[in-house]
Amino acid sequence: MTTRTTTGTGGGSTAAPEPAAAPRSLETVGLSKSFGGVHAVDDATVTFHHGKINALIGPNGSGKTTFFNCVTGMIAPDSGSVSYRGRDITRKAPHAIARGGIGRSFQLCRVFPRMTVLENMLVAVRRDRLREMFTGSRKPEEVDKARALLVRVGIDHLEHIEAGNLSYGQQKLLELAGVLMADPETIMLDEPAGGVNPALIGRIGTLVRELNAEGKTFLVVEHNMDMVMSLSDHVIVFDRGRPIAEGPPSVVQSDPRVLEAYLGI
Amino acid sequence: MSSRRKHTWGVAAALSAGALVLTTACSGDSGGGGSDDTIVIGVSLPLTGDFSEPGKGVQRGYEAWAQMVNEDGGLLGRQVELKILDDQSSADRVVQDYEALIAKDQVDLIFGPFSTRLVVPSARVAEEYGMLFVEPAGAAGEVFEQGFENLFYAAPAIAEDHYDYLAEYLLGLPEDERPQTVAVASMDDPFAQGTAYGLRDKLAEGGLEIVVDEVYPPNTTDFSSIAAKISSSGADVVVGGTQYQDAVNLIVSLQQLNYQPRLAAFSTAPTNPEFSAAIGAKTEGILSPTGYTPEAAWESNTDFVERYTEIHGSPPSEDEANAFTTGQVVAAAVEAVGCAEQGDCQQQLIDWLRDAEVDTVVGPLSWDDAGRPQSAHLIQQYVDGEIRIVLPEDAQEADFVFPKPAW
Amino acid sequence: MPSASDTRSSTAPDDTTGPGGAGRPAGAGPWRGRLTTGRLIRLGAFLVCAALLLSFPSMAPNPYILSAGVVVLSYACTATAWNFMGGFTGYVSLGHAAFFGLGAYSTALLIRDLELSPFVAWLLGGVVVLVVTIPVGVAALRVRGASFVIVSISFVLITLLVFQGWDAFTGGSNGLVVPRPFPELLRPEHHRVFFYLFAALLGVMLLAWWAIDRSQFGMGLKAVREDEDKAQALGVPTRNYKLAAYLISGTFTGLAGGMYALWFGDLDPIFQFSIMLGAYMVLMALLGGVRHLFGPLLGALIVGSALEYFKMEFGDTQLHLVATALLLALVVLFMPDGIIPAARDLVRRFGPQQSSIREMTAAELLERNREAAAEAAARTAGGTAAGGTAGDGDRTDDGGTDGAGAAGSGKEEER
Amino acid sequence: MNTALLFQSLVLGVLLGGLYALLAAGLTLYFGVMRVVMIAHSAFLILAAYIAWYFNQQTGWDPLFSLLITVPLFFGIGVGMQRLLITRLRPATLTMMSVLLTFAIALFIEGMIGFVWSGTQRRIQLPYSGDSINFLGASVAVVKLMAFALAALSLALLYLLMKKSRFGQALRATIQHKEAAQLVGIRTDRVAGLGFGLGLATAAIGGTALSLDATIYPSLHWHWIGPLMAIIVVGGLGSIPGTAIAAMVLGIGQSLLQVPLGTTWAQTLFYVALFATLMLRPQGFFGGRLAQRF
Repeated sequence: MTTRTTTGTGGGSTAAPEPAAAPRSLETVGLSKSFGGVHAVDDATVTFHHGKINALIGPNGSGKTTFFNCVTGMIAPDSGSVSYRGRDITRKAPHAIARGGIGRSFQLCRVFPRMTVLENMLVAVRRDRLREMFTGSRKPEEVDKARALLVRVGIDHLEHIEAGNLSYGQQKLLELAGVLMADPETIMLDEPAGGVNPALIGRIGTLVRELNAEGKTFLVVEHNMDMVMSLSDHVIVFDRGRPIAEGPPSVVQSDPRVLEAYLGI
Repeated sequence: MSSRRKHTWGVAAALSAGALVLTTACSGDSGGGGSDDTIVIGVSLPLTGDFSEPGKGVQRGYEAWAQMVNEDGGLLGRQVELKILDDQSSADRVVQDYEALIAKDQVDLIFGPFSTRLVVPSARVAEEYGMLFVEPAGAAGEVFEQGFENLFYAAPAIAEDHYDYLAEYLLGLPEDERPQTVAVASMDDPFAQGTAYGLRDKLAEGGLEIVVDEVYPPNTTDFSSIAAKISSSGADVVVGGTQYQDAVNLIVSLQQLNYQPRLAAFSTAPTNPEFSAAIGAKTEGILSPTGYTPEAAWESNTDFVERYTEIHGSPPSEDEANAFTTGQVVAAAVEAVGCAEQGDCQQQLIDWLRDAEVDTVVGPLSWDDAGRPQSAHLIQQYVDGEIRIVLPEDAQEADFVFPKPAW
Repeated sequence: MPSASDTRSSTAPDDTTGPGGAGRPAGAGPWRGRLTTGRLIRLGAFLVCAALLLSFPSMAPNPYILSAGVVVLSYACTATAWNFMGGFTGYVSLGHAAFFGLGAYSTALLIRDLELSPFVAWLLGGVVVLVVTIPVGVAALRVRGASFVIVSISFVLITLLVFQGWDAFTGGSNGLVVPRPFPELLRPEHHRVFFYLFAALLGVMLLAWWAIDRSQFGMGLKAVREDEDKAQALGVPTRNYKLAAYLISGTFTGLAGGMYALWFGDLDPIFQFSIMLGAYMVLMALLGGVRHLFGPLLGALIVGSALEYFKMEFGDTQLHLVATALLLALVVLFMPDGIIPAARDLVRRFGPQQSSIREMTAAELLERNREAAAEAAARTAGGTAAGGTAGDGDRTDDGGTDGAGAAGSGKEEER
Repeated sequence: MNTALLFQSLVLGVLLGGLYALLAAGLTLYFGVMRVVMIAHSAFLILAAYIAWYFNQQTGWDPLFSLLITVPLFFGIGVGMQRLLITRLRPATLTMMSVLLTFAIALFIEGMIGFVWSGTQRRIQLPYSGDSINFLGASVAVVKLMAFALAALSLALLYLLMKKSRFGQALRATIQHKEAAQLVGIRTDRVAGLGFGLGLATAAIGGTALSLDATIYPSLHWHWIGPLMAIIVVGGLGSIPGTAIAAMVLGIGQSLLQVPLGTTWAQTLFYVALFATLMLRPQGFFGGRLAQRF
């Protein structure tokens, strides 16, 4: 494991809860995944900071999304382990990981296109008791909560539209709201700024910052360097399936290895 | 209430009501089959699907019968008319067909369908409507164990008894000439198995050893493994419970392995006119049971063969003859009882047939209580390239060739 | 945007899975039990349909029509049962005939070998199917999509082989005779009784479908249909949900098969475990509309009548296969959502209370979403975050959206 | 069971496995390029066999010459089918809907064969039908040997095409990662069309090979599709070498099992293998990453 430069406390976010005991967040040890000889993720050991906005950057094809998918259980890693808050979650089913408090978005925004915006939100409602599962899908308090979240991201007026009919930007917002519906502690966003206009990027950035201030840990894969530098507390740089540098944005920005990885292609 | 939801229901309601009406209308319009002085006879046959080929033979037989009856002045002085539906070789359909014929079209009489698999379900419909059910194809023993009281099989013997003369002959041979081992391969079909297992069981009882006993599904096309097994057993006798194409395939596969049995018997296939060409003319000595031969001297048969040949250009085969026999049996009952309609008349027809002996193109037929015919099948053999009756000796057209020449 | 009352209040029953009505005015609380014209029409339509259905036996001019009605109802049962899996999760099973056959054979064998009374055997037959479905479902749902279809077809083929091969137990090609549950009844009476039995079974299934449709479980299943990865990421235990749906679907199909066995009386492997039967189930459900409660029933009515018609018209040729094939291909290519949405759109187009017709076709929308996704640079991909711009206005009507394709190119992600 | 019979069965199994391998290769090719389970594959197989039979019937020439007609014809149909039908389906539901579409095509072909040539079982009668040669004590039918040679030859050609040609490279790239292939400038839609054509061409060859030694009838294709589908899952969806190995193993297995178990039960081998594969190794025994998600 590379030594960490844990100086990120003074980062961009406003009032993160005091990390006195610095609870552990998501960690991977020696995570590897290869596809037919190509090492997409290669012995990646990464620790994310609790209560912070962590950013994962790297050139195209550096394995960020595969890493993401291994962590969230979408892909079973070949070797290595993933733990969350000290508990091993390697090879756990995606829904179990989600229920464990990790929400995620997808690279090319994914919503349920033929369900309404409100229904998209309600999918994330969690019912464990059999009787509850088979009774009506919408309790007033859940609907209210969904509406409140839609108001927060600014698409509440669209709640009865089928999500497939929303604009791409609106879908991005809906996806974020849907993730929030399950009250995750940690939110993983895969390219939240990808394919959206600057105004919306700003809005998403603001939302992330607000949520972080409320105590949510973020893990953001992003290409938009402006966004990464302005938003994140801690940056991890990926190249060829493994982290090559990490630290606060300002430090990482000037790291020669990072420059090499990005410009040396 | 959103408008879309209301529409969903409205549309669903309208469409389903429409479809209901459609169902009723399109199946209700063809009711009533013919005028009062015509006797309408309902039949369901597999004109398409797996059994369609023999099904068409049965159809030709029925049609020939109707044509001849009408030419001769009809039945009870009334013309007969056949109403034939296609059951697509499916049990669901055959039942639906007879239900439609009896309940909707109110036919006066019914004839049986083709294939043992379809006979049992359709006989039940007929029984529950109290109809006489004479059928040309349900030969397997199981058909007669269902307790039907309206069923009569219009052929000389049930499948299990087809090889009786052959079994008798083989077991009657002196010990040192008698074959010792038997290989059996049969299609998984009640009729085919009935014939083969009838012979198998009789030979086994007589002390012969069954060295191969194979069953293959009706869709089998590759017989090389079965042939390999038979060939490797070196059995003296090979018995095939076959229909048509499977026998051809099996024989070709056996020939490919250069297996030479002393005796080879296959059901049904060898009587097919194309059989000889299909296996490359290597037919010499192959045996087959038959319930019918165009050469038979029964009174009605000469007439049948002559007129049938006139219509179709070739003499009838067994399927046609069995269908024709069905017509003859029903006609005999109708003429004797003097009625042909649904209701009490049917029971009278059944009662009359129970004790009757009817002269047909396959000889005089009579039945036991379950409808089993009480005669026996003949054994044919390819002798000098022609298929000839060889057993029993009193009906013999040629001498039985044993052991069989190489193929 | 048009405002209308809300159908999605917690007490209002949700009968269709289609998207709900227009947005409700902000702040409006859930209203309960108010009778509106819409509701009355709906209730009326339902009652008329039910009355038509139940009076069919007395309207049928002869027992044949009645028996045809029983056949159509049994089709409706199987198609509705199929739809528990196919409709909710989008997993197309071509092998449900196997459950039908298993249900039929278990019922018959329980009567024959354990001498149970027919309807006890029927229920136990359902249990047998349930038990068999578990391992099959586990295997079939190990992987997604294609393998599921392959397993489903294979399952019919293997059950056919087993039931043919194991003739000592199943009767093999000799068939199996199921004793009549009501031996004293005449045939027309027998049909009548079974018409109502099938109708009752169908009623139970529709009720179950309706209940699941509006439950959280149903929501999860529909999410699986839309985007399985996404559903998992939101915490839906997709595997268990799919398995549960598969079990329900298989068991209901088995019960329909058992009922059929009691009615029909003769079983033969090649007819019970027939791939065509499974194909008819899919065709019927798809034709009527898999996302709708009454879709499969409607499909069964149409396909059942059509089969009769094909038989009459092309009785002595194989053209009924061709006709079935063409119908299936047309539905798949041009009407994958079935008749109900298609007809509804038509009604709305010419009906009085349409609001606006969505101008974009699904393809355009898809294309647009693709573009938006592909180009990394920020561009005017649609409305701004705050919404309410002109760009949103033209897409805010509440309907006609069934044609919308998969927005976003979801599954193309992945490294 | 004696050794001679065992050896004979082994030889028969190899001959059968060769035909399975060719046909399953086609099936896995469609899946690779389009994620389509092509149920109609075996219906085309039977269609090709019928054309071979009809050709022989009409001209009296050897049915092998019918390949000159069927191969280009089927290739064209395959390309057309992919371009005109499969691409019309929504990407999100492509896998499921394509199954139904190809199922419909299979029914259509079955119905048309029955309509045109009736349901009668057909078999080509060749002068060398009953001939066999002796191979280490096992007799091998000449027709079977020819069918095997045809299959092996075509499979070898397919392999060379995939490995050596530029088109093959593009095809493999498309199978492995469509999006990446697009990025490096491969026109994956065209490649997919040609892949489909190639797949159907295997059906044409397989059908002709089949017609040499088997009876054909319209509904025969159901008999073939089950084993073929099981083979491609066992071999790993999308992997052609995996498919070929699985085909050979299962073909030999079926042939050997027929000796103790009989024809009906031996057929269940394919499905047992299928279920076992899904339980033990869902991605197939020789498959790559493709299979994991389908």
